[in-house]
Amino acid sequence: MDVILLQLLNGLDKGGAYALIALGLTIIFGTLGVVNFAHGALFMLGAFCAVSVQALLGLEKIALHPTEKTAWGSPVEIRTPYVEDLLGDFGLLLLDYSVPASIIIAIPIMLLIGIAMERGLIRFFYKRPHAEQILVTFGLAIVLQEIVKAQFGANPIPQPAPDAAQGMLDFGAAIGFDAGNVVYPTWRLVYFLFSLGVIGAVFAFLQFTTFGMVVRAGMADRETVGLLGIDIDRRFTIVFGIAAIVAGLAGVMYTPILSPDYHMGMDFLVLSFVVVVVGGMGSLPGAVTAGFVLGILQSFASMNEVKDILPGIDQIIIYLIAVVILLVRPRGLMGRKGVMEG
Amino acid sequence: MTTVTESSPRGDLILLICFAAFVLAGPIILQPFGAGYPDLLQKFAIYGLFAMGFNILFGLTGYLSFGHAAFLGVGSYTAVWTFKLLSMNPIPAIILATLLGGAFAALIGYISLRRSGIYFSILTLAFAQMCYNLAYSVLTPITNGETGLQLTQSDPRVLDVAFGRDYGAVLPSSDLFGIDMTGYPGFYFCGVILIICFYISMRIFRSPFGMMLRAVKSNQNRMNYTGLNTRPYALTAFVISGMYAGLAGGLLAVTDPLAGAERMQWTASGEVVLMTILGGSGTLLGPVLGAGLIKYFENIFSAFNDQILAAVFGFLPDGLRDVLVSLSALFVGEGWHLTLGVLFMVIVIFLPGGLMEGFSRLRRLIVTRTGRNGDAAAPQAAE
Amino acid sequence: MAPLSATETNAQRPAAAPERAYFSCRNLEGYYGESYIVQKVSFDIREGEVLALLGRNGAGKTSTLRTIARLDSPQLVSGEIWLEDKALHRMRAYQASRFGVGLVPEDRRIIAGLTVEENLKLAQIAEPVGWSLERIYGHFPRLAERRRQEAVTLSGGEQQMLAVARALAREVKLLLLDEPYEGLAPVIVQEIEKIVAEIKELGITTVIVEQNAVAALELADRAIILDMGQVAYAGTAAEVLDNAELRQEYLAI
Amino acid sequence: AGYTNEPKGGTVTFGFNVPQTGAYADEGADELRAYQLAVEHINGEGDGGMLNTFSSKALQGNGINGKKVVYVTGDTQTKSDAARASAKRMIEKDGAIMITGGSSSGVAIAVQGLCQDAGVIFMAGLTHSNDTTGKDKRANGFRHFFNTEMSGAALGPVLKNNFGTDRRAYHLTADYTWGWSQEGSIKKYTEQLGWETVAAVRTPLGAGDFSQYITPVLNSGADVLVLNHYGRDMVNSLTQAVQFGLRDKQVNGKDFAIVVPLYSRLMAQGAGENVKGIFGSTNWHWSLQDEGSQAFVKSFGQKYGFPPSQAAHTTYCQAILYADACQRAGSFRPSEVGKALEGFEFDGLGNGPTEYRAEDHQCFKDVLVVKGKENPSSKFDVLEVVEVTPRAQVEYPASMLGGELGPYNDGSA
Amino acid sequence: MSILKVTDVNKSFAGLKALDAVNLEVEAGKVHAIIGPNGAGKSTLLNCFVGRLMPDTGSVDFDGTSLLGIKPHQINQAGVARVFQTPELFTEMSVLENVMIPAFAKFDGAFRINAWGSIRARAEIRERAESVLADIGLIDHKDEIVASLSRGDKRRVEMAMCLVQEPKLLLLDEPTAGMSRADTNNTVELLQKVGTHITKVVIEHDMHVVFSLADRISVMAQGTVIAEGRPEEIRGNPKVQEAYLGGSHH
Ligand SMILES: Nc1ncnc2c1ncn2[C@@H]1O[C@H](COP(=O)(O)OP(=O)(O)OP(=O)(O)O)[C@@H](O)[C@H]1O
Ligand SMILES: Nc1ncnc2c1ncn2[C@@H]1O[C@H](COP(=O)(O)OP(=O)(O)OP(=O)(O)O)[C@@H](O)[C@H]1O
Ligand SMILES: CC(C)C[C@H](N)C(=O)O
Ligand SMILES: [Mg+2]
Ligand SMILES: [Mg+2]
Repeated sequence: MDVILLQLLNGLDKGGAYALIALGLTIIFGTLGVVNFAHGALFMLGAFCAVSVQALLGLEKIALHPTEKTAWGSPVEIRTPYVEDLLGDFGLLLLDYSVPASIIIAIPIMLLIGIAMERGLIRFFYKRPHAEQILVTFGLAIVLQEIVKAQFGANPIPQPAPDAAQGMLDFGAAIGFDAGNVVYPTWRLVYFLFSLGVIGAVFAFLQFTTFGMVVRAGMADRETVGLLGIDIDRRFTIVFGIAAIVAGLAGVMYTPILSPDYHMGMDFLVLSFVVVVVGGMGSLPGAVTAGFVLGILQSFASMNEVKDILPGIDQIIIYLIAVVILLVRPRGLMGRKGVMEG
Repeated sequence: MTTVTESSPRGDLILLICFAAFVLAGPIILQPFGAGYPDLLQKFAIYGLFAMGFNILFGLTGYLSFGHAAFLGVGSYTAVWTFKLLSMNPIPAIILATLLGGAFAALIGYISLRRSGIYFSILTLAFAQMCYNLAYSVLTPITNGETGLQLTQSDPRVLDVAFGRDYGAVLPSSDLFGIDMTGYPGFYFCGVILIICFYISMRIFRSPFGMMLRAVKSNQNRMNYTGLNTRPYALTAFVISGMYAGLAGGLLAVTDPLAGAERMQWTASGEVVLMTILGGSGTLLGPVLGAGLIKYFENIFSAFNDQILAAVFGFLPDGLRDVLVSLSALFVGEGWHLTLGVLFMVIVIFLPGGLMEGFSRLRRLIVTRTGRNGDAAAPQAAE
Repeated sequence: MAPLSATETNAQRPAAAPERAYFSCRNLEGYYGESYIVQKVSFDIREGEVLALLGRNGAGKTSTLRTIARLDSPQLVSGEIWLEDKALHRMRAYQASRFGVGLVPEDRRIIAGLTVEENLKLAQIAEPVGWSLERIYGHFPRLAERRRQEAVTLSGGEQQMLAVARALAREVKLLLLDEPYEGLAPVIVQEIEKIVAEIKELGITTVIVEQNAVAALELADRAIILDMGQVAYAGTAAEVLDNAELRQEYLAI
Repeated sequence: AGYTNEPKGGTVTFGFNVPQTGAYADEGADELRAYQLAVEHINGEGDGGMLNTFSSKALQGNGINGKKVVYVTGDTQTKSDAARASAKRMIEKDGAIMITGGSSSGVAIAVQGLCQDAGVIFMAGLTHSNDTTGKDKRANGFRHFFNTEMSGAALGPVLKNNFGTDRRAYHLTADYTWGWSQEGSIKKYTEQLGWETVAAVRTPLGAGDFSQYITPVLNSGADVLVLNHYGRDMVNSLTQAVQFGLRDKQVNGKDFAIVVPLYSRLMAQGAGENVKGIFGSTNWHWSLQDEGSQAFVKSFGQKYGFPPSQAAHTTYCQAILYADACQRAGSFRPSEVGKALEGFEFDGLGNGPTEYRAEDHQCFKDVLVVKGKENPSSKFDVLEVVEVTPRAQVEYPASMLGGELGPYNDGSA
Repeated sequence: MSILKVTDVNKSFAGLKALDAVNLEVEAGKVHAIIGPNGAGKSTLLNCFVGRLMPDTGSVDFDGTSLLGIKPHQINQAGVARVFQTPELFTEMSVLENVMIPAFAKFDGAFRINAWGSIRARAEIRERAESVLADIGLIDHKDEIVASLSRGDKRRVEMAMCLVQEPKLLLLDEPTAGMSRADTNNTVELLQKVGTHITKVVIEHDMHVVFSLADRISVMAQGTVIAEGRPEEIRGNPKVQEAYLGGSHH
């Protein structure tokens, strides 16, 4: 029972990540009709916002040790972070909270990146075939990746969660189990709640505002929306910016779970496409549901009891579920008719 | 877009001859570009074949499969197993590889073609990823996992034994009745098959069947109300392209008898998509060119290093040279992916129809422009 | 038949006279890619006038209207469009719409995924808005009944009503109607004719493209006949109705 | 008769085939740095590095057999196919006489097979699986790196000293050749100590989030977690295991322990704080105090500004050893070079007296057992050496791992 | 003898009754027009004949066999062709190809792997397509891409695609909508020329067309057939006047 509950928590946590990453993708898919293979790169850029913030906060004053030498003969460096130097304990606290603090920086940066990307590239591709959208955004993803690699190297760069969120939380005790049996890392619970929050906010924005309606209309027929006096281009740009922010935030908050490296976007790319499509093209609730469904099933499929019966099932479960769902439900869980079916 | 009126049998014959001549003279033509060595030539031919087959599905019917690497992988495994069990002769290997590639395609296509658009793409992707993951782990007894399936001296090779062929103490390599399939002979073997397949592909493009495939891409609804059953057309195209992929996989094993699981990974499927679009999907030659370009970058650009760059810029004064070397180093060697990414973007932005579009623009520039509207709107030939 | 140069829409309006027509097109040249479709089209309309734009299939009527509405294709390569002394040719479609150009497109362009009411509301997001929803529903009771239906599932005629209604939901100075009667039952045609007549009453300057030339001409003050992308004739509506030769040549009526 | 790519002019070409893209790109970059350094030293430039400490004095700093060394590079992408294509290019187009590099056993085995067929020498780079010089060994291939068998043999006693003999171990294993090899060796040696193996779970390569594999450990009754992961998988699984509180947990009245049998300093950097106090083995570390290691660290550090990784050390040694063998053989012919390397005993390249065993072309030398450092003094200082396990303790009979070297292949001109 | 017999067909969309107990008999060789106000259910009814929609209840028999539950392509192979209200075409292909494809469907059946043959070798098909295009006045445009045609011409292409198949039953949903008067007249002439071996069902709002072509007329309103008869009868029917024709028409 505890094991199942723990796996459920794992599934929700994973699902939160999948849903969050897929959400941005499906916004771009569903509203702009663009197959954005650079979405993983946006996720990765978000994560590197956290890396950069940490690096900036961690900028060190370097003094050379008067006597000690390194193994290769140069003097040993004594490093103290400037923030500590300038702000004392508060500086250290800031350093400790660098991951959540990066959110503040990541939002404007990702918005800018999103806008630049849409204005500079994507908008020329609204009417082009999906295959060409794939090619150009894939090219862009590679370019972004290589730039990050040139700057930060290929090795993962650890991003610890704040001390306060580093321990385990006795989740079981909170819901009436014996203490100590269902404990779960605090940061992962934070991540889960965070994903719910972002998902809710995005929903409210697109579903219950006129802005959302305009965007949906613009997606169906840009030209006519323009005839009605609406500057649809500007709104699309904003939508793209929002999607970039969502992807970026998913990346920022994920860094304590997965040390970021330049390639992490590609690893999530295929998965997020599967999630979006299983959820159904053009459906935000679909993508979110699919994210959680796949996350939970993946967790359960990895249990030893299951693997003993079906060896290797944990490696293919996501794809297997995708096939089954798409065969049973032609447009995924909640897909709209006609969106990217042609 | 090909139209009935534009493809004359004579034009086709000339195209075929030119293509064959280019392929066969490949080692000489590509020498100055540093691409005239056997392994890369083989890769050009094999991946060209792969992309050409993919194009029969994607270019004609518009179905974007993201799982074609699975058939390539199946072809490779089949070929290596044929070497191990039957004979080192490439003929049975490639025949079986083609057939098995086709059989897998029939199975996966039958299911995936129930959906269209992106749903279809994801279904094919899912199948291919399952193949890849299983090949990497659970199916290790058949695939030898990450290391890849290799030949061993103790393989049975029953046909070879029956015909009294003995490879002694060394590991055999595949040979066509005594001609070793590595090096240039291996390339010519692949090249001849490429030419044959080009001819087949050309026939398909010009056939009523090919026209039906283009109709599938254009408007399936209309086809149905016109009395045509679209599903079997799409499935046949899928199987044919699966057979091309299987054959390509088989040839990879012929020229280098090792089958690794990563050739089934989604990135490999993505690569053939990129090759096809880069060259110009729906055109006869485009995919072959696209394949060549990507393989060229992968093999040649990744090999540049500071030493070579310094030599290239050697004539310049020191300071300038260092700047240029470190600048261009970003794009070659370990940075070759960057160049590839930039290339993808540049081509698709400026040449929406791929390389072939570039060529036809050039041709249009050269051939004097006649008439204003009528001619410009007229369809372009597929080549 | 009147030669092209003899039209009253000539470009050599005395420079001394500052008075410019309410709406005027000067030498419009429009291209679809490389095909030259709108070939130096010029005409003027006075405020409150109704102009019938006639011609065979493929003559370039739709293309002309689209050019005026500033849609991206056909591309306006040269020429000027003036409405109330504002240079429309420098605007994009949404700016032209805000300035008061309303196009009812020929294939109606009802927006998928939105209900009837949302289609109307969409038109009222950008200022300045025109008729209120109540007024629209008053005129089109059928739309009122189906306000929550997904608009693309309306029948052809219902869609046409919605398209006209949607244009009226915005404040229009220049209304461009592209075959508003197409595919409509005679009763509905009469209904829409009534609406168009009302629009005329309201003094909204209108360009109407219609295959049913007689219907259009009965309503219009003046008429222009396009042929092969060029203005082949311009005159009053009555002149066209009276000129049998002209009607035979270009309109087959 | 001639042999493949027999050098005719004044130069001889080495092929450095390293991962330049993908997860191991940083390791690849470090390998390449070391290779370049080695070439300089062989050609007589720079401070000579370990050439000065190397027990064989055949190399004169004037190239090899009077020929200057030049090199070509290529990207393995850590994929067998790409690595073979790259190696083939070096052989067929660039005329490389020797191929070296890489950072994965799968790739090493694939390229080794290729070199055997083509008739050039392969000096394996980073490859740790037993198979490279076991089941899949080839005459033309030599390995300087250690293997999982040696890791197990070296770790066993240390684990016993630190954790006792009554332990219950839970393995998470990367689901491919190297992972299985590693799991097998650790199981073998820990079970010899009396440990019990609770479970050995295979995880897909590149799983990213390992939480679903880690939670079952929590209530399994195990008190040791063995992570048979490398590279990014190691960074992630270790980070996450620590996140799940495994490092601070008490089970069966004992402190829970995590073991990472194969460490790399570059990877340990990626795991940050999480490596603290965690045991593992490594081939070489820059803090070693022997003369050879120090000379190398100095030479490398002065050129690049930071200390070399074990990847750099391994590849540097392999380039030097190959060059030395050619010089001693007075030829580049693979069979003669191979003969010179077979059973070659030397010292001065770090890790003490070393032998290239003739039977399987595996190198035998001291193995380091390391531990994540509690108080690192710099970002390179993440591991501390807790024990240098003498070579004798990690040696095993060549026949144990099976395989067949076969004859040398010199190829043809 | 009736070639098409529709009995008691009902169809609702989410509560809206689009077809309400529709009965219809079309006699072989005749032109049967269906008229009625917008939204009456004319197109919906046609959709039930070609397998695009499945009626909730009722039966549709063509030539003695039921059309319900079989696939669109099978219905077409049985001899039913249709012109849509908004043209459905192979827009990226040339006019000639658009017309050749249905001809192939007629000659080669619903599916055939003729991948080795050449289109060129099938002269009979090409000639037939060209002769239909000549009849319809599009022969000069045969190599143009359909997408670049004007709307009226697109309709004519679709008509040619149906005629080339020489179907037993031809269903036309507003074939002249958007056509100029001249083209409308041509189309009427063409349909008159086609002859009685093709039975036609025409939906039209253009009364000129209806009265010059139809042998019989059914009038629909609100999902039911409110009147049926010969053109003269319909013209005089007050119910029809009120529901459809209105006070006057052009
Ligand atoms: N998108 C397009 N691309 C290329 N050519 C086009 C396009 N749209 C229209 N044309 C061409 O432009 C010409 C004028 O077309 P337009 O639609 O303006 O005519 P129209 O007078 O409105 O005809 P209709 O009465 O059939 O609606 C036609 O020859 C048509 O083929
Ligand atoms: N898929 C659908 N979902 C909901 N309602 C529909 C659907 N299809 C048609 N309708 C409704 O059914 C009614 C009949 O539509 P239909 O298209 O058959 O009319 P019609 O007689 O062809 O009209 P027109 O002459 O304007 O084309 C209309 O009210 C329409 O709104
Ligand atoms: C890089 C190596 C030391 C470890 C690697 N995973 C292998 O397969 O051998
Ligand atoms: Mg028009
Ligand atoms: Mg209708």
